[in-house]
Amino acid sequence: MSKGKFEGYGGQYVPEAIMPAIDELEEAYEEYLNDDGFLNELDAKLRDYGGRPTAFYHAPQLSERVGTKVYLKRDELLHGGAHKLNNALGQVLLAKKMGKERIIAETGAGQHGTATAMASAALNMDCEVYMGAKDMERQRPNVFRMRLMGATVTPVETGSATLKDAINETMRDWATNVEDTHYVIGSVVGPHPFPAMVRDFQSVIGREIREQSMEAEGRLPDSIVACAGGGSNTMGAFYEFIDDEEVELHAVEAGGSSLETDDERAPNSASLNIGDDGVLHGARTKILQNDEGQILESHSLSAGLDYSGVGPELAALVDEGRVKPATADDDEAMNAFQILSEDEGIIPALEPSHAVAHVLREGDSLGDYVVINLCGRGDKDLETAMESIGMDMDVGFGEGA
Amino acid sequence: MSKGKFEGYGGQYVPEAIMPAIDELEEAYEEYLNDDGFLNELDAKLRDYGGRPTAFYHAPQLSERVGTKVYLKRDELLHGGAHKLNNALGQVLLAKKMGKERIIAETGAGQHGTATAMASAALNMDCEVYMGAKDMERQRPNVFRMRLMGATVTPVETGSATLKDAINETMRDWATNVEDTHYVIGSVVGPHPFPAMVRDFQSVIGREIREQSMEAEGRLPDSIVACAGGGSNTMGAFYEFIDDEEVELHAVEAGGSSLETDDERAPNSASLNIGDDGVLHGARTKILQNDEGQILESHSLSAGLDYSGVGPELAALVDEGRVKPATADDDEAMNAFQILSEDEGIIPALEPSHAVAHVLREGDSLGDYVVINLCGRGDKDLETAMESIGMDMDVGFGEGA
Amino acid sequence: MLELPDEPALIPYFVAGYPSVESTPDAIEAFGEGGADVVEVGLPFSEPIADGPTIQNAITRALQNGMTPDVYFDKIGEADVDIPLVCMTYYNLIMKRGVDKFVRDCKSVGIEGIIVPDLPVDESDALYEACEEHGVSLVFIVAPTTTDDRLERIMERVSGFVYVQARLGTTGARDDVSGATYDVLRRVEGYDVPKAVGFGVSKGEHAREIVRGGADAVVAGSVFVEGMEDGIEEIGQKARELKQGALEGGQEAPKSDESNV
Amino acid sequence: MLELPDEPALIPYFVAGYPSVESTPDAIEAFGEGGADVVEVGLPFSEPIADGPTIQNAITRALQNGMTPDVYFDKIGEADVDIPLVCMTYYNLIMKRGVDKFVRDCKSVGIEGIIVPDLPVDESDALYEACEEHGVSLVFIVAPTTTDDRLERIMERVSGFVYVQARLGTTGARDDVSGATYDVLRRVEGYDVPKAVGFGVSKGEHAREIVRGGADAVVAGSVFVEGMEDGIEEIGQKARELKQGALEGGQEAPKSDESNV
Ligand SMILES: Cc1ncc(COP(=O)(O)O)c(C=O)c1O
Ligand SMILES: Cc1ncc(COP(=O)(O)O)c(C=O)c1O
Repeated sequence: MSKGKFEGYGGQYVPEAIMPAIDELEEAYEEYLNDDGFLNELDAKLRDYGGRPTAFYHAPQLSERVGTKVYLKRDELLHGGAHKLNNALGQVLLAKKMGKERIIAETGAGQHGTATAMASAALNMDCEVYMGAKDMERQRPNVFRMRLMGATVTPVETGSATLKDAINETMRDWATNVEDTHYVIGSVVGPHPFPAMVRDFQSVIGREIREQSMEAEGRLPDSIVACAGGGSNTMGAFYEFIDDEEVELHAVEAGGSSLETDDERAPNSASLNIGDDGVLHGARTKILQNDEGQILESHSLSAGLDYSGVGPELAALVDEGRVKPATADDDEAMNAFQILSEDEGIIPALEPSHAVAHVLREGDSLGDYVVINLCGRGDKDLETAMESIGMDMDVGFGEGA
Repeated sequence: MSKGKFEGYGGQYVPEAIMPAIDELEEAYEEYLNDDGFLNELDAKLRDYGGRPTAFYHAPQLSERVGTKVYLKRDELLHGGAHKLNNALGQVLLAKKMGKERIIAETGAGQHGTATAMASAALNMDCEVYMGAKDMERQRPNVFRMRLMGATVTPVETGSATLKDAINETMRDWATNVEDTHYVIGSVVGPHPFPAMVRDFQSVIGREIREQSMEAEGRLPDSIVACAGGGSNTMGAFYEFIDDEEVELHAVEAGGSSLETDDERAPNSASLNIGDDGVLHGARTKILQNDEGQILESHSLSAGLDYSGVGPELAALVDEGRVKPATADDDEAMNAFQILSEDEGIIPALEPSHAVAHVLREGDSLGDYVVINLCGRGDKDLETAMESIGMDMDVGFGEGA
Repeated sequence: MLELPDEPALIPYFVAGYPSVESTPDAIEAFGEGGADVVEVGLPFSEPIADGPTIQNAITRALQNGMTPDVYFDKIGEADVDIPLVCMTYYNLIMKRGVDKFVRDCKSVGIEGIIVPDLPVDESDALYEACEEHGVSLVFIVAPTTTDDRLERIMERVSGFVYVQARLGTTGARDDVSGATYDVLRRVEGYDVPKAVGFGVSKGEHAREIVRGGADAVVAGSVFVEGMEDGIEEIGQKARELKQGALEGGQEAPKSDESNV
Repeated sequence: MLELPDEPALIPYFVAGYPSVESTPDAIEAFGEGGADVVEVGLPFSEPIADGPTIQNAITRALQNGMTPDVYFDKIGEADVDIPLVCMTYYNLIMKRGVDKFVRDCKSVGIEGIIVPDLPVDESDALYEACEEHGVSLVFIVAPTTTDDRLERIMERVSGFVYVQARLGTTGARDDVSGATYDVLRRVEGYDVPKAVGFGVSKGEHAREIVRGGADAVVAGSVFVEGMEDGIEEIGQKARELKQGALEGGQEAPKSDESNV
């Protein structure tokens, strides 16, 4: 009876109370994802509200630096500043069709919460976002954005008071209010049908890449490179190309400060690279855990990658060898952040900066023509960058450059 | 011999040293604005780099609130978060064609400086941005953004150390380095050919509105509403419709805290509404000045509207009655900022919040079908909004909503 | 395999390792002395998505205290009680240890049943087989939202007792008995397996109402975990109160033969 | 109309109202005593785009001191000098007062020339006409970048003297004489109007070089404005130094008839 498996990964490891809602969701998702009315409505929202299709940009300076032709898929231009809205719009619209009255979501840095608050406002649904109390302190502007858009942002004080705990708490809310509430999971994680559904909502990225690539270069890229936290931008960019064996798919995780873990924490978020088989947040997948099966606290400079699990389908694709896992560490990512800003006048989020770093490192071994999925903009990361880049850039403030 | 006049407004009131460069610029602009190669190159950059065309969104909740059909022209989705890039890309590309080696620009809040730094990075040109030292203090993230993108940001300590003084200083740099340097003016102000050229580069907004309007509604809107600081988004949205007399054009200025001025300061930026004929920054136009002709310091909650002059062509269009001038004060703008955020999940910049406020106030007297030019996003204004909206929204932080 | 007594049973729950690792066997014994018929011993997992704040906090503390699966089995082995024990934990700990080994380890320390709140019947093949093989009961939860066909499938696999979730939401002591409790009890009453009601039970009065409503046992957790800081005697007393309530409820209840029509 | 003397002339500039409103007529007189042939009196405008830091700051202070066009004409009227005065200001102040009235007011207080750094010849119709009508000279600036056809047009309208901008940039004291100075002087030497060189002149030595290079006069501003804080005597002395330099330059220069070939 077990459903939604990808080579053994995936499944539905959730409390019984939620199972019926998940079954209902699965039915609705299968119905609507084949329903032209729904798809047209979603496409129209993605276009008129979200700003799709997003641009496809040949980055001349970066290409010259890397020594190969590099294109950027510009999902950072999507409304809200990241690919997250693709999924949030899809799920909130689906929930509305299902007759749900209330939307809940977890958020770490606030990106998915913001996207969900946006989609909920646009579609006129009530929205509550759970966020670790510690994350709320660190991300006041995003908390404010969500509240401006009418969402209730509820602090989670348990555990480490960060993303993991916010997910747990949102699961609890869902288990309590499952009848009228839909939980918008923010990545290709969680119990089936979420990994497949979120992938489907995000796969508009890859479909656009195909079309734009054929138009711009008359062929498919040699490599597509995307960062992987939960893996939604990754699967969104890759899914369309799974059967095009000639297109290499590189998933770049956060190497953090080191790939060495101890018994309680991983100073990285590299579950595809160093995680092993386990069950987290409703799905079997590769996770960062200790020998006993306790989940390790992950770490990354980039809040959006800072997660101990990864999408089950991505885990399967890595095992199959179809997707190549890689990491970029904090320093490489920060360096790539600066390089792309200076070379092209595009300040990337720290998450896709990991993908950029991978391309800077691997160069033309990725082929003659590489696409980076630039899934978010860096405005949210300016504080972090100011602290990290520090005085060099800062010294001039107020006294000329 | 006087050139670039709009019913007497406009002209070229600049030091002799600059005149030859201006003549050269005018020639180049006239040549390239009729050059398909240039236009195609610019169009490609606007599309692939900037993200044009921007979306055209029927805002359902706002429409219901206003009682008339309201569409938003989504230039806030443009790369950089405001319409400013349309102009910066155009001018930097033109300068490059002209063989200039160096780009300079003034900036107030940092929006135009950021757009110019972006365009310069994208087109691989050196860039120096002058910014009032006081503005630099207030806008650290934008200063950092510009520096990240490789621009030199130079503080201006003279006068009030704000936008006006930055413009003066940039003019001085230009007068000194005019031979290899192009000054990218950020709005439809300054000496001819800037007002016409910036208008032309921005008028892609109106062309898209026409096309999208015909597609969405099969007709032109009854009114187009845009905020006016210098007036570049305004002219960009309006220009295409000047001859369509049935389309009302509303330019909404910052009413600030009051429309009453004294001898030294205007607590508003309403030059179209209460300014009178004068010469400022190279052009004859409506300006905020005292009885002796000294320029008044303008004020607005929104840094981008905080300017004592306005584009000469807009001044002429107001005199002719083609464009209707209006104001929205600080409180109305902040209120509109919140309403649009909550209704649609779109956080506008404070500048176009003035346009939204006008529509909220005027309602269906604007007709059955209204387009607001949403020329910038509000991320840059979150601090200001947090301070202004204050405790109501803030009280929940860290303790639940 | 797990067997409940004939009289209305009390099944207290607590978190191994809280308030201390050493107190774990003592707590089991205290429950036994307080009249518990089965003790559910929680093996703490870092992501307790089905638990409310009280138990979450206890779990966090237990982990900080050094509670691990190895220590868990050791400490349970030290407890000197006759009543059967049940292990409650999340699936990742079972998977990581190896499903078969986990069940064997349970068996070896006197654990006769396992409850896994994040393992719905659909994903239970491996654990079900191991439990069958080693003679350990696999307890499933039935929720107010459980559909008829799911109920059917659950009932095919459940053994020891079926855990009737009294309300939507998470574990945690509540002030009343949810109306949903009786609905669920009615839906399971035709199945030939003991029914234990949990989620929110905190008073003798609750226990009485629940048993009167058709349950064979009550499960209470948060209320004991809350009392745990105050010392082991406290929980013995609370156990007596709940057991007493259950017994009273049993006397007032219609005979199960009658209700089984 | 403005006339320069036959000998090499000194034209100092200062900002009316700086360091104080009251010092304005005194400064004019001090310049006269120091050997100035013409005094350029700046009427401060809030946006001095053609001026460097020294003069900008003086302008800001003068405005704070309450200098206005009305006060300007009053104070200039109080000065007791025989030498001609020139008004230097930005166009908005002229426009706001009314071009004709502004020129009349100049004339009435002994101002015989007007320089407007943000008014290129192309925009000068109104002011040119008023100046012609009231017999006031309109001085234009010629820059190193000025093209031949622009030069032609400027020279058609210029009177009193042509202001030769010694270098690109803004006003401000500099340490040397720009090579551009001589290029521009050469280009204007064929025109029958006195040539005054300004922008950066700060020393007697500069004045000497410039006049030797063909100029009929030197204009110096920032160096005087800088000295102004130290008192009126200072500026008299600086004026004497510059005038002396100019005279020496005149003796060393090739005769203007010769250079006029
Ligand atoms: C810009 C950006 N990229 C990537 C991620 C990581 O999510 P995913 O791996 O699901 O794409 C996030 C998460 O917030 C994000 O904001
Ligand atoms: C978002 C936005 N809107 C409007 C303006 C005002 O400029 P303009 O009136 O030229 O459109 C600015 C200036 O920075 C801006 O950033």
